[in-house]
Amino acid sequence: MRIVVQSDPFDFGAEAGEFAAGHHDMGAVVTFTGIVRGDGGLDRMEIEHYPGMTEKALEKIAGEARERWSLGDVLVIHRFGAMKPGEMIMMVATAAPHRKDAFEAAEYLMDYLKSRAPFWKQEFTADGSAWVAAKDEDEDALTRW
Amino acid sequence: MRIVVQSDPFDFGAEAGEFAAGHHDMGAVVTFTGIVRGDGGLDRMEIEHYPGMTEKALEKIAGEARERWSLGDVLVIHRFGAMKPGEMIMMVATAAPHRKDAFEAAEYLMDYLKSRAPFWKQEFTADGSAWVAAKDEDEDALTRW
Amino acid sequence: MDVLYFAWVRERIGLPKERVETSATTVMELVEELRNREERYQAAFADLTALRVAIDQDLADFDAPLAGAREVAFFPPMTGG
Amino acid sequence: MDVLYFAWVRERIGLPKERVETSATTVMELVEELRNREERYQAAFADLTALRVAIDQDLADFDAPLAGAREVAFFPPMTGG
Repeated sequence: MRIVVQSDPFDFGAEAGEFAAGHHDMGAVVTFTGIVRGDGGLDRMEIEHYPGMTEKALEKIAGEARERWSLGDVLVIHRFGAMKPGEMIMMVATAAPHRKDAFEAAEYLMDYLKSRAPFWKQEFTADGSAWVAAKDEDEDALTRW
Repeated sequence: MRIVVQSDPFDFGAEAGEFAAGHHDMGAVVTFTGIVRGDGGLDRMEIEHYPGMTEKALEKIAGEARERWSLGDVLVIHRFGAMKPGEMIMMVATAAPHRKDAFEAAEYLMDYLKSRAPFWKQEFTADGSAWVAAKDEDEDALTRW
Repeated sequence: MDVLYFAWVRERIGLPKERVETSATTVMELVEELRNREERYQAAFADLTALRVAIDQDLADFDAPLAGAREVAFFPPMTGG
Repeated sequence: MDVLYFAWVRERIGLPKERVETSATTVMELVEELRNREERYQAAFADLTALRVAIDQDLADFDAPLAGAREVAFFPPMTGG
């Protein structure tokens, strides 16, 4: 299990490739990556976080996923700071003997990470900046687990 | 949309990275990759397929996913021939504005690809070879869509 | 028409493809013709619930008509992914 | 104890962190104390349903006890991922 919180960009392809290559006894690897979308005239996004609590929260979420599903490994990388449209914000990867576990665990990680890890997004356009509001549907997504 | 059927190995990390980088207006990229598991004393796996029908079936499945979900792009790579434990058998990748679409479409692609694309796996151990039997649960998985 | 066999169907029949001249109007009639040929066909077509069929590279049912078909393939349930 | 503010809570209050000497026994009592200080605190704590709280870096409720807490943080609902 590896949890990384950093402001620097990460190489999604290299991370995904290395993660998958390391798991020869796992039949299924699922990755998710979130990318800054350029719609709505977005100039950049800035992500604030809570150093210390962030790592703790991500480790808790990943640990819960490992208790719940048969997983060989979990990787979470999440950036903070400023990023431009097209840049990767974060990724998760799960390795499991079977695809159902790998998929479900990745979705669980994403659902909890969205609403329970202390990150706050702020969007900057030519008109100014605005904090991204949490969506009811993201909170509702937790009820399925 | 790109559908690739080949016997050569593919570079999962490079493919995943290139796919994600090409989709700056999509907020979510999901990948799945299937890996030959080495348990049960497996020496190698050989995959037979139906040239012509394979590509046609994969294009149909990917096309149906694109009709059903809001997707920016779909990638399917599936190998045939001999491969050793640890080698990647196949991958799918989906890009969508929202994570729910990317996840569901990737799971749909996998479920249909398992039972509707003309591939047949044969496992070789020191004791001989055996065709992998289709699982009821894989057929059942289709009923959720 | 061309008749193709894959996986253990191919192994039981002993060849991957053959040219068949037939007046069968459905897949089922074609199966009956092949079963009557030799024992290896009987072995391959013993349990149709364990078989799938494609006509011109599209999955089909055993009662599907063969009119105009150029290529019929028999194989076990697929195990891709 | 250290009190931390994030995102628009930090902006409204005008600082990311401060040392608070308090005899509050619950988060809610601490909120009331802060609200009574200055208008910027009232603005930040106007609608508690729009706020989340963490005690020593674990999410908590507003009625949670503060006994032994070294660090309390207030922030809006998270928007990671």
